[in-house]
Amino acid sequence: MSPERTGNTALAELTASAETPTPDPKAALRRRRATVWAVRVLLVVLWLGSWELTVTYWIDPFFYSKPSLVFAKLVEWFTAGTSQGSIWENILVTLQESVSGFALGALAGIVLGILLGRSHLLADICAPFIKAANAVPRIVLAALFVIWFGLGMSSKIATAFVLVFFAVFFNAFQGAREVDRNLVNNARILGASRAQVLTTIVVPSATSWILASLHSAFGFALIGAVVGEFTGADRGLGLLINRAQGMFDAAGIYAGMIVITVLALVAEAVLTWLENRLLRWRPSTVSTDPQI
Amino acid sequence: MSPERTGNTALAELTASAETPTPDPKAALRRRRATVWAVRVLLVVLWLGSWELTVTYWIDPFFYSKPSLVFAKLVEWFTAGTSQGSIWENILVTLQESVSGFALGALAGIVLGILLGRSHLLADICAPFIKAANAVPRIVLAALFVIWFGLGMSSKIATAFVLVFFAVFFNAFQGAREVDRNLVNNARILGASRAQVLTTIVVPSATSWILASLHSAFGFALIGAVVGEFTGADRGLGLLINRAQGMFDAAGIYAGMIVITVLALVAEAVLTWLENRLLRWRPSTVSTDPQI
Amino acid sequence: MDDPVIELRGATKRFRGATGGVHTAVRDLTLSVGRGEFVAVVGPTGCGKSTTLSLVSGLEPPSEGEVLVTGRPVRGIPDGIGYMFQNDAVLPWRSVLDNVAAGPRYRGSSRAAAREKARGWVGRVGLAGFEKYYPHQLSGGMRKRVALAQTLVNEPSILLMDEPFSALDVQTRALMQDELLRLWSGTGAAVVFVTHDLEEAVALADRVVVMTASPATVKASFDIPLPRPRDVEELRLTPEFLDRYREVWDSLREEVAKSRERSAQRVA
Amino acid sequence: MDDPVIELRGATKRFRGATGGVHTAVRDLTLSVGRGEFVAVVGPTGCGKSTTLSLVSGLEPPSEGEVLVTGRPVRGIPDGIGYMFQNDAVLPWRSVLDNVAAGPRYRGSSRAAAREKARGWVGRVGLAGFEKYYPHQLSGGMRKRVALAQTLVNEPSILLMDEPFSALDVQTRALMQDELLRLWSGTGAAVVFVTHDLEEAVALADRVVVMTASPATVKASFDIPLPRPRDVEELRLTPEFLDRYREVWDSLREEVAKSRERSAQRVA
Amino acid sequence: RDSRTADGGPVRLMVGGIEKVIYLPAKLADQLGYFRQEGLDVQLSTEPAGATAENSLISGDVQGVVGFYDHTIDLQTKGKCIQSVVQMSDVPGEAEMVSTRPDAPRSPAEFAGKRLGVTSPGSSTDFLTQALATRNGVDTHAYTTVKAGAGQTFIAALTNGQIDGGMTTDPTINQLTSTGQGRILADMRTEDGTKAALGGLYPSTSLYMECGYVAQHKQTAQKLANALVKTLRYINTHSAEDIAAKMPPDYASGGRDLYVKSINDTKAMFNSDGKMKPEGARNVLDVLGESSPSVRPKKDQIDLSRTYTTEFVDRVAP
Ligand SMILES: Nc1ncnc2c1ncn2[C@@H]1O[C@H](COP(=O)(O)OP(=O)(O)OP(=O)(O)O)[C@@H](O)[C@H]1O
Ligand SMILES: Nc1ncnc2c1ncn2[C@@H]1O[C@H](COP(=O)(O)OP(=O)(O)OP(=O)(O)O)[C@@H](O)[C@H]1O
Ligand SMILES: [Mg+2]
Ligand SMILES: [Mg+2]
Repeated sequence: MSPERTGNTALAELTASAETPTPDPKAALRRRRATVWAVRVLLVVLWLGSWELTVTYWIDPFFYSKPSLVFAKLVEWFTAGTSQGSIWENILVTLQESVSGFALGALAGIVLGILLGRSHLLADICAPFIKAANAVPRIVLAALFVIWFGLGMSSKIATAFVLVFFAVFFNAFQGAREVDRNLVNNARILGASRAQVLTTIVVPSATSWILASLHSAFGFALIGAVVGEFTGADRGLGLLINRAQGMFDAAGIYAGMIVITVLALVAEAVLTWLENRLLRWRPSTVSTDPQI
Repeated sequence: MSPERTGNTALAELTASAETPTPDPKAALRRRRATVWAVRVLLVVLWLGSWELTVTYWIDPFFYSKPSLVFAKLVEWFTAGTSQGSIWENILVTLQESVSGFALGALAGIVLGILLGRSHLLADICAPFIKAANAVPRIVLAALFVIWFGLGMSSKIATAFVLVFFAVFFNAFQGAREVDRNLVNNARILGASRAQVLTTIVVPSATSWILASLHSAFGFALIGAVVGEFTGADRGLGLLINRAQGMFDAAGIYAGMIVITVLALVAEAVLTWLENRLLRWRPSTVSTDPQI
Repeated sequence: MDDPVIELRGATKRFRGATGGVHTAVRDLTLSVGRGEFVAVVGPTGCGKSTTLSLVSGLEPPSEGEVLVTGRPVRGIPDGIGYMFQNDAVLPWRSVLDNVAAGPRYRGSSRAAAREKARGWVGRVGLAGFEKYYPHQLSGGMRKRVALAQTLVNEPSILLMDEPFSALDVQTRALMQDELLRLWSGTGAAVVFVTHDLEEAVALADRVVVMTASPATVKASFDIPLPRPRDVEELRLTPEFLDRYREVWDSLREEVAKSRERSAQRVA
Repeated sequence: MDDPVIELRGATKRFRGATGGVHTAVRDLTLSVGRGEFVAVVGPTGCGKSTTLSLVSGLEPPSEGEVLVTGRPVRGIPDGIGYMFQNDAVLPWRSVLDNVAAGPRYRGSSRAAAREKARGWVGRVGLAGFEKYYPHQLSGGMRKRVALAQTLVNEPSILLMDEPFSALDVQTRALMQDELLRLWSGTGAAVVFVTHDLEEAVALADRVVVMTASPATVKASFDIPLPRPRDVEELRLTPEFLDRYREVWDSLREEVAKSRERSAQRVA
Repeated sequence: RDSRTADGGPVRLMVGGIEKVIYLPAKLADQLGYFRQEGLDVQLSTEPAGATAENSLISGDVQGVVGFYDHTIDLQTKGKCIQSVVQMSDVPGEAEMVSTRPDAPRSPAEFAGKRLGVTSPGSSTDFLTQALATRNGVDTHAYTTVKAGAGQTFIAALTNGQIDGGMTTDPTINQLTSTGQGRILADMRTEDGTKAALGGLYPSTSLYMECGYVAQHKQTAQKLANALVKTLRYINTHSAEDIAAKMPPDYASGGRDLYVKSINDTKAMFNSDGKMKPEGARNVLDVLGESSPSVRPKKDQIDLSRTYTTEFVDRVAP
């Protein structure tokens, strides 16, 4: 065993020195990553290019703006600031609202989802209420929240919360139901209390379910914050977009959307990192997974 | 074998005639269902009662309305109609929008989710775009859709579509990734083509994932339709609520929400029926599943 | 037998079969296992052996009849029970070491103590060096041995084992058998050991129970009065052993033939 | 051997082990299986037998060396291959009948024809009457037999079997063995049969390959020149059989002991 | 998608909040059947935000918008020609409300450091607030603009003290004054009040349409003008009760008295001829030139004559 156990570099070395036609997996990975990025960049360039061209030559930039204008708007925001203060301040406000809403909503969704997922009686009783609540339009709720919680941050957090909560809840619920009964039985036999079954079997089993929902949930949290800001606010990216709408400033609308999108991608990167850490025990599927 | 195989009633009969302390499972089920309904009704009554009482004696019904007023409003809508025509017409419009958005969004989400879930290269390339798109606030999109698709039904369907699509996509994607590799390998050995692996292994495996997302998705479709109607419309439940908001008609707001909620519950019942049919092969977990 | 540790009294277990029918897996089963007794259970495949174990473990309630462990009717999982499933149920997200340490952790040991204990057991089942592997990185036989260590580390006073050694090569199996006997001999634990290997059954057990074809009930019970401690490999060639073996074999063969016949009838 | 159906030439398979290390499961393995040959593979648990089969089946590519099936290097899954996994991989959402019918359906049979064919095989593995059961309603041995029928219904010309009978009782196993031999004898299919049961290996195979402890490579290969057709049960008592058995057993015992020792060293 | 139809087809009108009393003539004309009498098939839709309504106009989904006149000027800076065909009001119909708390501003000169609500940033209420502030020597950066919406959210914000004051319309004004939760600081529902606050008129509620459409569909424009001027005359010759009775019952769902009172208080803002007063248009440009970031740099290039026409209202039979 020991001679083979020389860390991560060993594999590359072994395969490199072997002088067989087997491809070097590290180089393959590098190549692959390069391809992926190239295609991505190409797509973005294509998209922006065709947008710019069509708007310049064919259609009316009044509605569709164009990338160069949007870019100019972004530059203006980040250098000269916006009509409602520094762009960073607005970003910070929206981010604070959505992160809080996300954290609270995800926590509540996970806890409640897992509890109801494991208790059939509770689930039977509560299910219709939760499903009904899920159908309440958030835009109406946002208005109610402004009335209940005021114009401050809390009403936006509440809006983000309800959006995140339901997205996470349904997955946590199903994830808790899908747990392999064999594993639960084994744990019980090994002496696990109910709480221990929950924490050591149900939660890890439901992890991939929960993580899947978290991927969309941060986007929802951002949306919640923006909807809240649309309903009533004094700062934030949502208000910035709303102002642009009011002033027929299409470039401003798109610029605001881009800023929000970038926020979402950053959050996504954090989540992916977390996912890779939490699901380390999985067989890696990169190289040998059958494509489709 | 055959004497025992006398259909569904056999179990009840067998256990009933056995005169042992083992409880009759059918009666137990009935009792259980009765309890569940009793608790549900109790909860609703409690909630409505406390709402009515607090509003009557303590707080201002201006913001919070009260159940009796909401009920009166509902009665009015269903008997006298609304200012924008019969309530049924409005329901039909909203329902049409959300069902179309739901169907299209779910289909697109399932197909794309499964395809990307099974193709790592495609997923790597597309993932950031999809995640970015998911963070675009729907309320802004709704405004854009009105510009792009006009004021008719299609802009509402589009709003419902984007809400549903992402909810379903992320689950279908993860569901396709979580497929047991053993099953895929076995199918390939047995001679399945890629398409067959997809239809006979991946899709059934991902079913519980997809169904979980559909539970929240119809709610989202309704929300999308309502948001679209908020942005601009001449009929629909969203408009009804929007008008109520503008006219200080708290009862109208709540009445509209209740109608939407009931729609969602009906859709939910349909989905649950579908789920039970599709997942018939599962071990039934009602009686012996360890509670938590 | 006075003061049995495990007692099944007319236990019956029915399942909802396919297309709404009722499938009786175990019918009217009466069986007692005394303190410190090692009972091997053999029977045709699909007869109801695993179901019987799940009744004793409290994971499934009987449809009729009574199941008692240490004199009390089984409600939930009785204390001191260890059950090694037919399909290994190791936790995929835990390394070998942490899988084996699960039992002690559940029962309140500190992490360090649990790991220490687990390390010993990982070695004893021949997996030293694989402590940090995840189950998907192990072979079938290795996973089975993780499950074995996971069960034994708890030092159960009632040990239910469902084909524990079936995925092991002859030699490893012999080693594990010896290890099991060595461990068991001191403890006074009651063992119910399901196996398809008659040699194994006769070599290890105080008593071999032969089950009837589905639905299962006890067909016959054979005492194996071979002296202990036993060396499994040597024992195998003694005439006493062969006699016993022949006896059990005849009984079982009859049962299996019956089950075959029935299945053939069903086809017709 | 000229014109081998399966050929491994210096095949090596490495896995990424725990904590980033490299684990070599199979090292420099060279092995040929001829047309119509029945090769049994035995070896200590965890040595790399299943890995070898997955190389032949095309499910895993070798890290080094070459794997050829019917003379061509393996890319993807070779035609005519049947592989019965160590862990049954039956589809939980299909009934027994539809599970067995999967192969013919994939290969283009109509639903009715596939079901008809499947029904015969369900009966042949002794599961008549259970056609409509779902896998979770079956016992371990029954599930194995579903997997067996699933594999055989395709009438593969290369048959890889990984401990196919380990969960069956002695009698059912003997029946299945006879059935397997009967089916195979006519077809000229090449069989690679992994087992831990030496008796089974010697009784069934033309050749028994003993593998070394991990990483696996071929330690020895024993021809079994017993006449065919064989009656497995009778064969077991003939002196030729016992001689062969003893030979293989000695070779294997040495290997297992080595693997043990190494694991003991690792502990120290 | 361009549903611009020939004369005679259905005409789609978008109202920037159909339930708002300031846009009452649109629904009232429909209820009185005046459109039908002109042989028009008018379909009324609603969008809560003025800007979205204009977007629908420009994209051709609707043929006319009932909204604030000032958007025609804003849109001209964006290269769009939109013109007011019927100018139904010379005053905004809005009022700056303040809370009754002691620290609330007592005049626009005290706006500095306060939080002032508007329905939406970039909307007319925003511009009016800015005009009020600048005319009273307060820099627009000295106070905080808060989006408080209208209706309940506005009232909640004011009573909770999250805004010190704000620009809104009826029925919100009446709801606040009747419950004593708010006070009127500047009443722009009347001509006098508007002149006092803004130093001139501020024409607001109007039916505006695309210049090109108007040029091509003179008949339709004329019929619309006929119907709406008739409605204006109706408003001026009838009591609030009568008007309220003509409206769909659920427009009064916030309370019949409140609705009648709101109409009564707002009624005065409507003129009876539908004609734009040129000095009013001039004043709007002055106000926007001070406050709107898009109009300010282009103030001198604006051609006011293209933002409205009296061609059709002049021809309405007396
Ligand atoms: N959940 C279930 N629903 C319906 N039938 C079941 C269920 N579980 C087991 N059975 C049936 O009960 C019978 C006995 O199953 P069991 O697993 O106890 O057999 P076994 O003796 O352990 O067999 P093996 O030796 O193959 O493991 C089988 O015929 C099986 O079909
Ligand atoms: N995916 C993997 N990652 C890392 N190591 C692996 C992986 N798959 C198998 N191994 C290792 O390869 C070795 C051989 O495994 P394999 O399953 O081939 O053994 P086997 O001979 O079939 O054993 P058994 O008789 O127990 O089934 C084992 O030591 C195992 O730990
Ligand atoms: Mg079993
Ligand atoms: Mg193996």
